[in-house]
Formats: sequence, C-alpha cells, structure tokens
Amino acid sequence: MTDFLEVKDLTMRFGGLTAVDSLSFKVAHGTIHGLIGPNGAGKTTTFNMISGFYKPSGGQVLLRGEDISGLQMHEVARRGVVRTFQHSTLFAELTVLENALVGTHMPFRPNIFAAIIGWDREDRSGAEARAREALEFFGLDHLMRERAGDLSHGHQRALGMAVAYASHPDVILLDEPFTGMNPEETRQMMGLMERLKGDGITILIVEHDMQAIMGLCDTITCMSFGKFLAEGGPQEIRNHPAVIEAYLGGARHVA
Amino acid sequence: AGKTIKIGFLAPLTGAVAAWGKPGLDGCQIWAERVNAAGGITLGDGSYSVEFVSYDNEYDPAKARTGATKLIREDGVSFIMMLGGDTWPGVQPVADKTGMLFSTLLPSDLSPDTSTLIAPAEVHPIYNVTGVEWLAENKPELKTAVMCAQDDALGLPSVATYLAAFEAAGIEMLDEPLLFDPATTDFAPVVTRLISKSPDIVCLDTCYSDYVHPIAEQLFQQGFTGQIISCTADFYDQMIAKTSEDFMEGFVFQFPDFDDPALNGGNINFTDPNGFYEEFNRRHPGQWGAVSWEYASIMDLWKAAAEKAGSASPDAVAAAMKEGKGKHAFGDADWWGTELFGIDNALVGDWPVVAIEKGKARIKDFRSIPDWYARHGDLLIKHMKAYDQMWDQRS
Amino acid sequence: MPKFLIWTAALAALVALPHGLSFSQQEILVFLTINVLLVASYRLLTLTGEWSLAHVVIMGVGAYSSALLTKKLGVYVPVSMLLGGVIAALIAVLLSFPLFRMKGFYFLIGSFAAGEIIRLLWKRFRDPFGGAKGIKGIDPMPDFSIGFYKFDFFEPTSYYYFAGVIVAFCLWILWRIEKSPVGLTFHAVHWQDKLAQASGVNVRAYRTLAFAIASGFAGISGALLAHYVGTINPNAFDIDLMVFVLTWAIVGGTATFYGPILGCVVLTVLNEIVLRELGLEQMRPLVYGAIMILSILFLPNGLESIVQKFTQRRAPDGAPERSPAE
Amino acid sequence: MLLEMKNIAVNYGKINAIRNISVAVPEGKIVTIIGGNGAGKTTTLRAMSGMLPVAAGEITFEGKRIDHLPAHKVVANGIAHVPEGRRVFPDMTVEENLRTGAFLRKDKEAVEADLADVFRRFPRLRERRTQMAKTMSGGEQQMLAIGRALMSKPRLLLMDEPSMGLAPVIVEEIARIIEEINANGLSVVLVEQNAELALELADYAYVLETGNAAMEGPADELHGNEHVRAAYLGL
Amino acid sequence: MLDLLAQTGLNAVYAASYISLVAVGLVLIFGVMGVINFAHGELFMAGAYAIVALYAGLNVPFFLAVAAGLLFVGCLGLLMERALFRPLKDNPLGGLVASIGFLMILQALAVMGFGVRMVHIPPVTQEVIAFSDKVRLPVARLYVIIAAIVLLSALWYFLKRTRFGWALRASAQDPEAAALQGISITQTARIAMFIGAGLAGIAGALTAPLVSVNPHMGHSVIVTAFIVIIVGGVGSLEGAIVASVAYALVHTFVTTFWDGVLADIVGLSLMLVVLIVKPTGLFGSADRA
Ligand SMILES: Nc1ncnc2c1ncn2[C@@H]1O[C@H](COP(=O)(O)OP(=O)(O)OP(=O)(O)O)[C@@H](O)[C@H]1O
Ligand SMILES: Nc1ncnc2c1ncn2[C@@H]1O[C@H](COP(=O)(O)OP(=O)(O)OP(=O)(O)O)[C@@H](O)[C@H]1O
Ligand SMILES: [Mg+2]
Ligand SMILES: [Mg+2]
Repeated sequence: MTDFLEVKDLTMRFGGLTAVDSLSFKVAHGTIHGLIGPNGAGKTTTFNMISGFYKPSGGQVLLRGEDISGLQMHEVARRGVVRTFQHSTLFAELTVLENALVGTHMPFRPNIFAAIIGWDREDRSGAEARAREALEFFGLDHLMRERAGDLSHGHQRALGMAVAYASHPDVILLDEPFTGMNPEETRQMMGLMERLKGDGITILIVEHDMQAIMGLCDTITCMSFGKFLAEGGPQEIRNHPAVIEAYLGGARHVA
Repeated sequence: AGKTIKIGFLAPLTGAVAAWGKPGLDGCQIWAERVNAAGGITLGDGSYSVEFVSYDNEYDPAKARTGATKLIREDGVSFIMMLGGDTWPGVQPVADKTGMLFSTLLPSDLSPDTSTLIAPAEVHPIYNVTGVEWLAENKPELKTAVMCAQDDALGLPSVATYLAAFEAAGIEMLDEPLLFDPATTDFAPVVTRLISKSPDIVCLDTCYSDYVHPIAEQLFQQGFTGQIISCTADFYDQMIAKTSEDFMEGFVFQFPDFDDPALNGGNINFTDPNGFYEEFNRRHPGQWGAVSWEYASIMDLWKAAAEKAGSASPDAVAAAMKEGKGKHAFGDADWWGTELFGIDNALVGDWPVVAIEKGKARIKDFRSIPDWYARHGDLLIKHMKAYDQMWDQRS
Repeated sequence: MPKFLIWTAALAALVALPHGLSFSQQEILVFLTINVLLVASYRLLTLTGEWSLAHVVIMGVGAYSSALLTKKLGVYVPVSMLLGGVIAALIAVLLSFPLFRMKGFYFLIGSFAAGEIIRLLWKRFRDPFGGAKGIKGIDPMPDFSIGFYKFDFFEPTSYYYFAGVIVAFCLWILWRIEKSPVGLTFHAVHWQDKLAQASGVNVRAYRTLAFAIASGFAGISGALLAHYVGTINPNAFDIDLMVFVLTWAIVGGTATFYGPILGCVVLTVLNEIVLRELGLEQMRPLVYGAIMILSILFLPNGLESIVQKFTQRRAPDGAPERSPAE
Repeated sequence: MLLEMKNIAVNYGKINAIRNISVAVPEGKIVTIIGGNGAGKTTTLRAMSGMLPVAAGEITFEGKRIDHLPAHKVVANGIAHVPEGRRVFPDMTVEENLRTGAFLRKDKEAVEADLADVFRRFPRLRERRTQMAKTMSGGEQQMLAIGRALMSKPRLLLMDEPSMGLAPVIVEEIARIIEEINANGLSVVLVEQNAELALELADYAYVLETGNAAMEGPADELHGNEHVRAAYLGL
Repeated sequence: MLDLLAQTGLNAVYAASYISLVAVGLVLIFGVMGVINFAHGELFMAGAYAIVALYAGLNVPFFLAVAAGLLFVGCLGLLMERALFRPLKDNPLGGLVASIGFLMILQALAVMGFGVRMVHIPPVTQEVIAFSDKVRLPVARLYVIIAAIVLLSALWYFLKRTRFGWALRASAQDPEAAALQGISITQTARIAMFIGAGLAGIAGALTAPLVSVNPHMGHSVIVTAFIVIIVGGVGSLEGAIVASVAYALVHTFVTTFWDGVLADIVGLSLMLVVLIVKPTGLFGSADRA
C-alpha cells in the first residue's frame, strides 16, 4: 500500500478561531480510512479543504504527490477525489437515472455541438451504460425512473454514493453517511462500502457511529480541537486513553 | 347624416408617456363634438361627421406599426395623428407603402424619406427662439444664463435651440447645459448646481411639467430671484401656489392659456379658443396643457384642407394643405424646414411669447420664427450639429 | 406515425395561420413569433436557476449590432442577424465575469444594473448608437422570390414565414441542447450546484455557457425585430419589456420547454387582441395585472400544468416530463 | 395523561404519511418512538406540535384539544420541539438563538438563570455565544437546538433524533441531560434511530412501521422483544 | 465653493432620508416574506396619492393626512400579505409575478382616479432655514429627514430590542423553527408587511408635496431602492441605510459637480463594483440570497 492521499500541516482559520490546526495524516490506497473526533473538532472543515470547497489557510493536500490544495471543487473532482455531502444532497427534482447521469459527467464530458448535431450517440449510450451500472451496483436499478426527492432516506444515501461511483473516482469522501440510519440500514450501507473498497476505491469517512467506524475502517485518525490526536486500527483507537477521554467516553452506547 | 370620416389617433394612452397622448385625445373628442354639432365636414359629396379611432401604441414602435396597420387597413381612417418620437420610425414604412397622411407633434421626425408626414401644430423646439428674443429686447439688463434639460429626444434639440437663441441675443452661458436623467425626481442637486454661478437667467428648456414644477420650487427655496424661461409652464397656477406670485412674475414661456384675449384676434386660426378652453377645463379639470389643443388645432387645419379639396383622400388633403399660405393656429404660416429636416413639411409662422403677470399667463407678443431664422439660421444649425440633431445626422 | 401526423398538421396550421387573421393580427403574429424565441431562450438561462433582468437588453445588443452592421458596413441582412446573435453572446460572456460572482437575488439585480449600464451607454453615445432616439431606417430584409412564393418583407405574412423558419430552427437547437447531456448538466447546476461541482462539473463554465447561448438567441430575436420594425431605441429594451418576459415565463411555467412559450402566446393574445377587441384599451394594464395575479394564484405551476395534466393522463407511465418547478 | 394522541392520520398531499397512530404520554415520563426510515416518526412529532395539520383523530394536552391549533399556540401551552435537522436560526448568534427559545417567557430573571444553566451543560455554546449559528459544526448546532428548546421551560419536550451527528461523549451527555430534566418533572417524547439508547432511557415505547403503530409497551419489555432486537437494535 | 459643498451635503442628506425609508421597507418585506416586492414603488406612489386625496382634496391637516397615508399603505401591505404572498408563500417567483400584477393594478387605479398627468399639492410650508445666502434647507425637506431619523431609529429599536424584533428576524430565517418558539409567523408576516409598506407609504406621503406626483412615480424610486439594498446586502437593515447614504452622497455630488446622467452610470457602476468585490453586498451574508 502506498501513500495516496496525504494531508500535510493543513490549517484553517476563521477569524480568530483555528478550526483545523496543522493537521497531518496519510491515507493509503485502497483502504477505508476513518476520521473521527468530537463535535467541532474540524472534520468537516478538513473535508471541505480536501475537496476544494475551502481554500486552506495553510498546509497542503497531496494526491499522488501532487499538491491539490486551493484547487476548485470540480478540479479536485477531475483528479479523482469525489465527495458526498452531509444530509442527502441530491438533485431532488431529477430522476434517479438522471442523477447518476450527472455523475458520469467526468468520464463522458458532454459536448454541446456534438449534442445539437447528434454526433454524441456513442457518448450518450456510454454514459447511460455507466449510470445503469452504478445504479445496479447499489441496487437502485429498479428505481431508475423515480424522482430522487421521492426516495426513502436509505435509498437517497445509496443514490448519493451511486452518483459519486458513476464518475469512476479514486477517492470518495463521505461525511457522516450513517446519520439517521437504524442498525439494519447501517449494516447494509457498510456492505456497500465494502463493495466500493473491493472495487479499488479509497474511502475517507467521517462518522460518529462507532459501530460503523470500527467495523469498516482499516485505519482511523482521531482529531480534537483541530489537532491530530491519535491514529491506528480500530482496536488501538478503541482503547486509546486520549480518544476515550476526548471522544468515546464511557461508551455505554457504543458498539 | 350617417356618413362618417374616421380619423386615426395613434399615441400612447397607457404607460409612462400617456400624458402626451391621453389629453390630446380628450381635446379631439371635444373638437369632434363641436364640429359634428355644427354640421360636420362638408366634402364634395355631402357632409360627414367625424369620428376618432384611437389605438394605444404604448410609445412602442412595434405597437405603433401594428396600430397604423389596423387604423389604415381595417378601420379605413383618412388621416392619422401621432405624438411621433420613438414611435414614428416604426410607422414610417407603413406610411411609405400606403401613402397615408400622418401628423406628428415632433418635427424632428420629419425627413425627406417621407413626404406624407407633416408637423403642422408646433415646430418644436424652434419657436423657443421667440421667447429669448423677446426677453433680450425687453429686459436687456439680463446678461448671463444657465440651462438644464432631461437627456432625451426632446431635451437635446431644445438645448441646441436655446443655445443658439442666447448666442443670437448676446446672452452669455455661464456653464455647460446640465443634462439630467429623465428618471430624476429630486431636483435639489440640479438646482444647486444651476444657481451656483449666480446667473441672471435660468432656462428650463423643454423640461416636462413633471420637472418644471419641482425645479421651479427648488429655485424658489434655494433663494433664486432672477429670470426664468421655459418652453412650457403647464399648471403654472400650481407653481405659483408652491412658490409665490412675486417669484413667478415675469416667467417667460411659449404656451398660452386659450382664454387669453389675444387669441380672439383675426390672425388666429383655431376655432373658438376660449370656448374650447372652457369646455376642456369643465370636463377635465386640471388637465389643460399644450397637448390638449395641439391635436385639435391640427384637425382644424385638416378640416379646412379637406373642405377645400372636397375630398378626404390623403393625397388631396395634403395637396390642399400645401397650397398657398398655411393656416397655423397662431396665424398664417409657411411650409418650411428643408435646412433642418430635409423637407418643407413643418408649418412655421408666428408663435406667442407668454409671460406670467400677477399670477396669470398673458401673451406678450406674437413673433415670427422665419424672421429670426433668416437672421440667425446659421447659429441654430451650428448648435444643432453639435448635438447631432440635424436630420442627416440622425441615424 | 401519429406523431408524424401531428407535426405535419401543426406545421400546416402554422403556415395557414396568417391567412385567417386580420392585418393587425398578422403584425402581432410577427412580433409574437419573435417574442417566442426571446422567451424560449430565456428559459435556457433559467434552467441553471438564475433569473436575469438583462435578457431584453441583450436582445437589444443583438438588435443594435445587426442594425449597425447593415447600416455602417453594409453587411447582408441575414448575415448581420446571425452576427447580432454572436455579438450578444460575446457580450454575455463579458458580463458573466462580474455577474456570476453573484447568485439569486443579487444576480437578478446585478444583471439589471449591467443592463441599465448598457442602455445608458446607448443613450449617451449618440455616435454610433443614436442616443435616446436610437437608430431608424434600418435596412429591411431584402425581398426575394423562391419561385412559387414571393417574399415581400413589408408584408407581415412574408416576414412571419421568414422569422418563423429562423425561430423554429433556433427552437430546435434550444430543444436539442436541453435534451442533451449539456441540458441535464444545466439542471444539475440549478438543483444542487455543490453536488454538481463535486461531480466534476465546472459550474461557473456551465452557467456562462447557458448565459451565452440564451443571449445569442435573444440577440437573434432582437435582430429579427430590428429589421422588421426598422427602428430601435434604448427605451424599447427597458425593464418594462423585461417584466413582460419574466411574467410570460412564470405564468406559462418554467418546468417544460413549452411553458414559457405558452405563457407568451396566451398573455400576448389576451393583452394585444382580446382586451383591445373588448374596447378596454385604456383599462388594459388593470385587467392584465388582475389576470396575472389570478393565473398565478390558481395555476401556481403555470399554464403548462393544464397541458401536463392532459398529456399525462394520456400517457400514464411513459417517461414522465420533468416535474413541476420549485 | 399529559398528552394524548388518538387515531391520528396525517397526509402530505396525496401521500398518507401516518394512518392511525395513538400515543399517550404520561406526566413525568419518557416515551420513545422508534421505527425505520420513513416510518412516520417525524411526522408524528410534527403533528403533536401543530406543525402539520391532522387529517383525522385528536390530540389533547392536559385535557385540552390542541390538534386544531397552529404551532405557535401549541408551543405556548408548554410543549417544546427539537426539530429534525436542528433548524437553528442561521444568521443569529448562539446566544440570540437561545434567547429566541424563551420568546414567550415573561420571567426575565428565570430566563437568565436558565441561560446560565444551558451554558453550564454545553460549555461549547458559552465559548461561542457570539458565533453565527450557521458557522457552528453539525454537532454544535444540535446542542444549540436542544439548548433552545430547554430555554422555553416546557412541560413536554419533543426530541427528534437528538443524538444525530453527535460524538459518543456528547450522546452520553445528552442522555444524562434527558434523565436529569425528566427527574425534574419534565415529560419527554424521544424519537431515535439509536433505539438502544432510546429504549434504555424511556419508560414506555412505541414502534412505528410505515405509518402505523406496530407495537407498544414498556421500554424494557420491547428491549427484550425478538422482533425489535432484530429490526432496530441490530442484534 | 464651501457654500456649494454645504448645500450639496444637505441635498444628499435629504435624498438619503427618503431613499432609506423606501429601501428599508423593501428589505424588511424581502427578509420576512422572501419575496421581491416589485410593487414597492407603487406603494410609495399610493402614499403620495393619499396626500393628494386627503390634504390637497379634502383639506385634512397635513400631518393627519400623512398618518392616514401611512395607515392606508400599511393596509395595502396587509392586503398583499393576505391575498398574494400568503397563498404563494412557497413560490417566490409566483410572489414576484403577483407583485408585478399588483403594481399594474395600483398604477391603473391611480390613472383612473387622478388622471395620467401630474397632480398638485399645495405646499405644506414655505419656510426655509437659511444657514447662509446659499445654504438653505426648506422645512418641508427637514420633515422628511426628521421622519427618517425618527422612524428608522424606532424601527431599529423595535427590531433589536423588542420581542417582535426577535420574532421578525427569526421567522425571516426559518419560519417553521420560529413557529416552534411560539412565534406566530402570520403575525410577523403581517407586522413586516404593515411596517414595510407603511414606510414606503410615509415616504411617499411626506415627499408628495416636494415631487411631481404621477401614476408612474414609483418606477425610479424602486430602481434606486433595489440598487441600495443590493449594495447594502439583501436582508440587512443596517446595510440598506448605509448604502442609502452612500448612494445619495455619490449621486448628489456627481449630479452637482458633473451631470445627472453620469451620476446614474456612476451609481450603477459603483454597485457592480461593490458586488464584484463582495458578491453579497456590504452587510450581506452568503446564504441569504
Ligand atoms: N465559517 C466559519 N466561521 C467560524 N467558525 C467556523 C466556521 N466553520 C466552522 N467553524 C468552527 O470550526 C470548528 C470546526 O467545525 P467543523 O464543522 O469542521 O467540525 P466537525 O468536526 O465537522 O464537527 P461535527 O462532528 O459536529 O460536524 C467548529 O467549532 C465550528 O464552529
Ligand atoms: N414534506 C413531505 N412531503 C411528502 N412526503 C413526505 C414529506 N415528509 C415526509 N414524507 C413522507 O412521509 C413518510 C413519513 O416520513 P417521516 O419523516 O415522518 O419518517 P421518519 O420516521 O421520521 O423517518 P426518518 O427516520 O428517516 O427520519 C415517508 O414516507 C416520507 O417519504
Ligand atoms: Mg461535521
Ligand atoms: Mg425523521
């Protein structure tokens, strides 16, 4: 396993507040990497910097050795780093298939002139095939014509991942994908993520559901007050005193 | 009985420019009632009553084109009166194709391209020279002036004309003309600027009454006590109410009230001006203004020409109109305009100079526009050119 | 096959249409045809979720460009019309730099300000724009004959056929764009620009693209207008007309391609023909305002929702049209 | 019964979100509602607090019919609702958000005391009292939403997934707070995905399945129930 | 020169006063109702016509007529809330169209009732405070300035210091959550519409004797108001006031020292520049557009 995505001295300041404070960690290719920490630790902010939504106040994000910090979100995406959003962020008014088709934007870049004349048949059918494949992968193919906004919560989450998956990403960033799911749904979702991993996709995940985190992650980084706190496998983290103190607590509801 | 002649009225009746159309239509209705009551129009084959057919063009060239088509091809009118301006060029192709006779209130619409467009009511803004000339003769102590106008199709030629008139009269301009946006509502800054140079005369050009009133009020409140000259002073009684009789004393402009005794003279071609004025004010109190009578005065001219020709056909009427001396509202006049408009389709003669005396507008004099032009035409052309207002400069 | 028949019948009806109308109605038909292109192009912009108040000024850019090209450079009219569209699109690209820093209400008013600045420039620079009086005597489309039909472009019917063909072609392109992956991306940019961006869509570029295309077609509609009426001036492209375009689109409904067109046709016919015929001439603004309010209260999804109800009943489980907006 | 909801049905347009649901909340108790996604838990809470009109059935609070009242009047009766998805006022500061919670209260001094109390429970909120709510992290906003509800000094607190997005330590803290305020006499309706937590806290529980009440009973009984364990506890 | 500067300053203060009255009302309505009230300029116009009818027509004492104008236009606001914006509350574009329809109706009613031409209002007072020969402040303008200061301060106090202020701000940001705090959103909508419309009405009423009252007078006012609230940041009252002052200063000084058309171009360009530098206006926040 190689270092694939690396965060180096990443810093984000909002006015007087340093939300992320020279944070460094490495994500190995083909793994599921967890990022945990107390509320307000700076996890979402870190995600926002990696995905290009924020421009870091300092530090670097390296993808395969290339510095991608400060690039715009679509430029980051085009380098293979795709994110999903907290809450179900979808094209609610479009159909499920159309959602997935938007996901194929990168591999099948639309061309307006070809589209008008009708010379893009191949691309269109290629995109559609890819979209269907992604939907099938997440077991959504029977819902293809539904409006995305009408889907159940769980299906919406799956669709969000299908949209990301359709673009052939190398890395997927997931921000709290398990919120609002019951244990059964959580288990299904975990299965989907394992499949993504099986497909060679690297996953970086922020989550407060310890059942999921511990069950899924190869490596877990814990941060607190914007700073690195600990890193290790699930077992290590579960028993790490600083993590217990800052984050896990007595863990009476933690799996 | 039973036979009617239809006359088209193609002007804005709704929207922001409606004030230039609606009162005119009101005046025409009165005109038609009076003419019809007096037996209508007598042509070769008997007498006809007159009916106005209106079309609201919303001051839009495309709608004006549609309206002209409707009036000519569907309603069968014999003559169309327009406000002109923005809307005329849209109608021009229709006029060219159909040969219909049109009139406009804005002579800047005239061009050699269309021989069937006439401007018989007023030759805006050329008559304004008469006011300046009169002022220079009667108050020679006034030496300096400033002016302002809205930056639009009426304001600019007016600015050029007044510049020429002041130059001809030897009155010095203290400042460049101040142009303001037609959407202006607060005139304090404009007035502050105008009087900052302490001029003897403030000239309001062809400001619309919506501007003249607040400007006059501001002049009063900011302490100006000198001479004011303006093209119009509609509702001047209200201006007096807002300022004072003293302040408004001697205000010079160009549009008389039609109850002025001077209009009963034999030179006047408008039928019963006093009666018309009274009737209009009875029906539309507080709405009297220049447009109220101008369309009606055109109808007087048209009626005379049609009766002379014995026919309502546009060609015949046009020919009859142009034969001999023209009968302008304020006296005999000539068809004139080649130098400025490229065609002699504007009716020019004497024009009244009006001044306010003890709270009432009084005609002080009728002055000849052609006489002034014969002496100072070059100045007018110079200034018109500077503002791109010559007919061949208008793209 | 019945689809083919429907289209042929519609085409025949459109060809026959002017012959069933009075002269002034034929004139209105010409302007209506031009406005259909205007409002349909406006819809393309709204696909990305932005509502501009500069669209009519951009139409004016096309009109001014085309008029000046023929007047000053003697460019052949149909060519200058096309160039008018191109120039309008280029201006839109320029405007996109400041404007697309803004969104929503800010974009709405920002675009209004940009449009006003353009209009003030027309007013202020009498050379070459003619100032407040604008440009007149614009060359008409030269007459020509195609054997069995002689085009006399003074006649509304001829111009209607000419403009109709151009507008139909433009609508076809707009339709193709909307139904293409590009169109889908426009929708995506509208509904969730963040997610679109995360999917690799250059949101800014797509907004600009939609703005430029919409503006190009608006420019062509402006050119069509200029060479028919023969005159243009800054006031003809002011906020009043823009408000009409906006209300055509919203009253018609913006969820479908035909919604805004429907709105344009129905409201224009009501305002220019029905109300005038009823002799309500000076009351038209009152009645028109009331109609607008009532239609939006009772048909919040636009006139198109009536059509949708009708067509969806007939085709219950075909691919559904995009669902109602907002 | 403090609150009683009888045979309630709620529709979204043509969709029947809940069909026939009855819930009773005894004075001073914690009642939980659990169920899968889309079962209608949120809808039930929203019906209770008057945010949704009910299509059938009746709701009484302290013996008074409240099902026809608009939300702001329901709340005035002493019900507070921590809505799903936090719904803090984005452009108000933390402190302003909290004070809005006390909008209907006239007892100024007690309000100050309660504010201090909320700050004691959530020190992070005190630290950030002048930060705009929208820039708070997800979990911080959740704390704020709970704090805001407490500020109205309700007699019945409706909580829609209060543990959502919170770190385990904070979840524990929330659980403690719920127990504590309940001990002070406040009744609670708790909607949770975290059924384990919910059943542990609650006295009585309802299980919803697609708009219908599937099961109800004392919380510890349901905790032992096979079906519940399989479907909602992941055991 | 000093005189000229001073007089221009006074002119600017007056302009800032009436612009901010109108703009703040518009901001308030947008903030709470979430609709762009295109008819706001016509509410201003309605306030002016109230003076025409009452003060000029029926000789009601001026300040009584102004109060009546405020009430009348405030009630128009309530009417709009009930008849248009409440049924369309989930449909901001629909609200916009409805307000345009309302605008047309108000204009047409003004034409029917009072004619297309400007109407006249006798002066309220001709008194002028003369600081020097060339620096003069008409008392009628002073009324507008005082009204703006008093009303806007009162509004500021109302919004920042009273429970209703909280209610307005909260329901502007999240109506549902506001309802859960015991805030009646219908009530706040009514209050906002009444105050917002009323401010436009009183601005129209107070300035009526100073401007040309005609059915289309609302147009230029609303254009200015739009510019001002965009520069200030949509939804921000402080922003609207600051931007009104800035706009009035720039516009007045450019008009006086260069010319009026240039003032418009400068005003609009300045607005674009502000938006380019800060796309959400001076006091605006990103999420509220
Ligand atoms: N725009 C901003 N302005 C000011 N402070 C901010 C801003 N965005 C985030 N913060 C602060 O930065 C800190 C980190 O926030 P972030 O959203 O990254 O936390 P998080 O780790 O994702 O927390 P959670 O698990 O609760 O979602 C928080 O304290 C938050 O209040
Ligand atoms: N605004 C709405 N419009 C239409 N349908 C809705 C709406 N809100 C909820 N529904 C539907 O009503 C049903 C019940 O939803 P509800 O939100 O009450 O479920 P829930 O039990 O709270 O689920 P979750 O655990 O996901 O929060 C679902 O089928 C949902 O799709
Ligand atoms: Mg977070
Ligand atoms: Mg829920």
